[in-house]
Amino acid sequence: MDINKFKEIFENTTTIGEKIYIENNLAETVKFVKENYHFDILKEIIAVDNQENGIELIYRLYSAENEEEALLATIVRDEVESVCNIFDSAYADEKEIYDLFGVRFVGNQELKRLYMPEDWKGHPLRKDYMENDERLNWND
Amino acid sequence: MNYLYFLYIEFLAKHNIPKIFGDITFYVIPACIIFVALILVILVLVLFERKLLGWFTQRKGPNRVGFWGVLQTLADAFKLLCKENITPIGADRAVFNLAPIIMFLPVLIALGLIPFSSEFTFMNFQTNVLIYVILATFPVLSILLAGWASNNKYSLIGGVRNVAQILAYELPISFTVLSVIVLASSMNLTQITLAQSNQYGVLGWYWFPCIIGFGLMLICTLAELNRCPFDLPEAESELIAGYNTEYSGMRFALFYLSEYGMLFANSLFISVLFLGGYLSPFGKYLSPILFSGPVGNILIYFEQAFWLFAKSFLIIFIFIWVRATLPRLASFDLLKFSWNILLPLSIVNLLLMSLLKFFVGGVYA
Amino acid sequence: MLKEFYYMLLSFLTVFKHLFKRPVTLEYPEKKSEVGERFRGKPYMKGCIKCGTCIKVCPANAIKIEDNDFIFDMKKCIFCGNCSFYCPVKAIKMTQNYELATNDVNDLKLLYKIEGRENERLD
Amino acid sequence: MTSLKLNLGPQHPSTHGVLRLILELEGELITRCEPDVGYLHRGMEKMAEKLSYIQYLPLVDRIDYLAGFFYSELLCRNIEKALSLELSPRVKAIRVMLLELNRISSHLLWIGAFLMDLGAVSPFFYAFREREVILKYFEKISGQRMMNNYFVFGGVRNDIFDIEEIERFLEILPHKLDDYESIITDNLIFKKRTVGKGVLDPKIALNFGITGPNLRASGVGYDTRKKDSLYEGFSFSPIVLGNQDSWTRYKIRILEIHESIRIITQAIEKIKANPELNNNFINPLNIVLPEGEYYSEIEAPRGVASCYIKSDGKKSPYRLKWRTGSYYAVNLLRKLLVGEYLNDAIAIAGSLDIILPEVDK
Repeated sequence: MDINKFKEIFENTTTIGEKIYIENNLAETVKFVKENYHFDILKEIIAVDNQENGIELIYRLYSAENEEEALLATIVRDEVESVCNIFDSAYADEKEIYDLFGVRFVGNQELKRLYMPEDWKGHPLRKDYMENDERLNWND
Repeated sequence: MNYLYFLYIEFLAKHNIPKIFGDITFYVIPACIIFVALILVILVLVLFERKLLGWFTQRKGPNRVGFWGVLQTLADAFKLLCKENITPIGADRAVFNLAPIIMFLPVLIALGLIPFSSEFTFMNFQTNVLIYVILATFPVLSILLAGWASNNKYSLIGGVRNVAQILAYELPISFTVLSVIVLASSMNLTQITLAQSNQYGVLGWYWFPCIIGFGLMLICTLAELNRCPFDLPEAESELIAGYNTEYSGMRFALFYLSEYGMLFANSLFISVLFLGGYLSPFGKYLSPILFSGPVGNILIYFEQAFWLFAKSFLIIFIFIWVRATLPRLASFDLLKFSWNILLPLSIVNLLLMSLLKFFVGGVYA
Repeated sequence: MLKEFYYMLLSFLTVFKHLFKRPVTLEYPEKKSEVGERFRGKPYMKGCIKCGTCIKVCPANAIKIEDNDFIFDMKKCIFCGNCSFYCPVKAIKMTQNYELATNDVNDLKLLYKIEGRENERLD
Repeated sequence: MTSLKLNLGPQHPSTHGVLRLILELEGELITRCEPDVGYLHRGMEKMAEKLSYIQYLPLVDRIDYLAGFFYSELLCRNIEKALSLELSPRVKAIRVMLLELNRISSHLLWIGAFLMDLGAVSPFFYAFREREVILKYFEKISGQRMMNNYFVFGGVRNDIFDIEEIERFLEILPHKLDDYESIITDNLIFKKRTVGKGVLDPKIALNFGITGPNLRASGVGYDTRKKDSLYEGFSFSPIVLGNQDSWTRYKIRILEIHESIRIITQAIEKIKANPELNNNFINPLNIVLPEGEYYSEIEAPRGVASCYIKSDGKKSPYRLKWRTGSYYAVNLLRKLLVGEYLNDAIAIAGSLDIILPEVDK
């Protein structure tokens, strides 16, 4: 999927390497991309916690027909609109990211913790989680 | 039976015990014999099934306890005896304890009906085929009670499924049994066995003329016993153990024993109806030839019993073989299979047998 | 309809065929299944130079070196073989012994003496 | 009709691990199914942030203990791509052979478990008899049956030997597969239980992120082995069957085993072609990936598996994420089981080949 074809479609996108950053209206972009460029599989939503500048969500889309892959990324503070009505696989991903990172997905009704028990305090995969627990620092 | 009865009364008279006492106690002895025989056979049967299933899947089967795994079932029974009888909270206590007992009773009575040899039948009145068919449906009641009483969703589903299944499979059984009664023109099991001893030998038994009935009977008995292709009520992979999920200790042992007891009783019933009961496949009995004189004709009774047991173990082998091969039927296909295929087939079979009886009656009289 | 009966009969005969094959199972305590010589069982140490590579490489942090005592903590070890593979002098060897069940807990602390080249520095 | 809330699992014989399905039943009809996972969550991704790469490698086999080779290959491929380590042709051939052997053993176990769900007792033991040969071979080569820790960054631990045993096994396997097929494939009861049950429309499958044999059984020919650099020079054709029900999901796995046998025979020729094994190992103590993000992808037996590493130049990764096949298959159960009956539901869930360690990571 060459980048510039995306570019003139979305005006405020900046690209770093392969990823295409999208500031807002993520859901329409994903819906738009899914219908027009038959990206019909959302392989995974990767969440990375870069402490100060928020949590980065990478949406890996793949089209089975023309075997292409597109990476859409957004920087998120703690709330983003959900894509679960576009891709049903996002239900599981969004629950996991909510559970491990605390990002709330607006529009996903069944948003609750996937792995941790309901009353678990804190979000384990964030960088500022239990930093002081020396039990976890094994190797140094 | 009456020959033994006079022998017994005469023996009591010698020790001048009043005759009335003899009458009462006479029927206790065979009851005890049957009970002990049943327990022994069940022990052998459970081991027989586990060993065979092992061999079918290239495994050794139980071989730790006893020389060749022989005492395995005894060890299991003893273990179950020592286990604690847990009653779940909220279970309907009375019904919970009643269910296994109801399940075990019909097995004992059913064995009393079967003619083990020409002389030895415990209850030999004229319509014991009918009694047997009624007894065979007792476990449904106990399974439903067990399913309801153990306050567990899985057993409830198991119990309810069993009712639907037995309902669907009792009708073909009664029609097939009817067709055998028509052929043998009598409701008494001993008469049926004797009716099958004609000059054709093995082909004269009712499995050959009534081949459809024989197949139907095998399939429906599998369903009635909740065995392999029809084991919906206690499907391990769905309902864990179905109706006997909450049972442990001696109550579970009762369920387990009565399941194998019914298996043995039903296979005896089929071998009487279709494989000529205690008749020997070679036309005449071997023991008078081997042991001449009085010993010979005592041994005849044991040889007759031996032939009956051999045939029933052949049928049990077929049941275990089916269990090793076939997957389970879904609940819908199970009911459709019975109502759409088995029931009409059994009615057609009844028609055929009555026509056969009417036109070719002489041959099979 | 006939094809169904044929396939049903075929599946019965295939299962029946297995009735006469020798069982493949093995009675464990009497006959043990022999393991290859690369099998990673209980670790054994001889000739350590206290370089500490194994401590850095072990995922479960199961190795401790107090002065002259080389301790495997069997409660943590996952038998991955990293230590024996990356030890520069091949001091750690994984034996073929896989029956490690004990009912006394201090068997699980394997202690090996470090002798011979102990003057090298533990970097 | 009062609806009965039934807990299927977590201790349940047919959920292959600790999956809990909260079902709402009306009679035996399922009206709502909500999977509840997390009973086997070991925090693979959190552990990665604390351990160095060489320490994390042995843990990676535990992500899917039936296909351990695939996940150690994923991690090795990511590191080799980052540090641009070249693999010798013999190492590539060894890796392809062991990956395909692992796929066969995983499919064999699935066939046994699926038949056990449906109630047939004997195919389970026959499938395990074959699988035992493969596991014995893994043990001889790598030292452990399942947690083999055999692939290392830049090559394999030590050389492979005794390939004749595998060749003998590959001759026997097709006959044994015909044995299973004669017991199962056209069996009337098996067909009644699986044909037309659990129909997975390609659109729904793609929407739910289903990949691997389940997707190929619904007619979409997506097989990452075609674009995989490891599988260059191997001629194979991904199997795509069209009619979307459990029976095709069973049939496609049997055909995939035959396909894997062909790939392994080619791999054995390649192994024999170049005898010397030159791994280029690196010092394991300070493996540091240059800053940036690295993806790697592989066709695991249960779907596409991929590993994403974001490194910030330290000894352990800044963020490591796994994508596994069964994770999305469990999510699919929410839609697939609605409107089915209880004993069909177990058969359909079994046909998707869900393994819980993959789901819980």
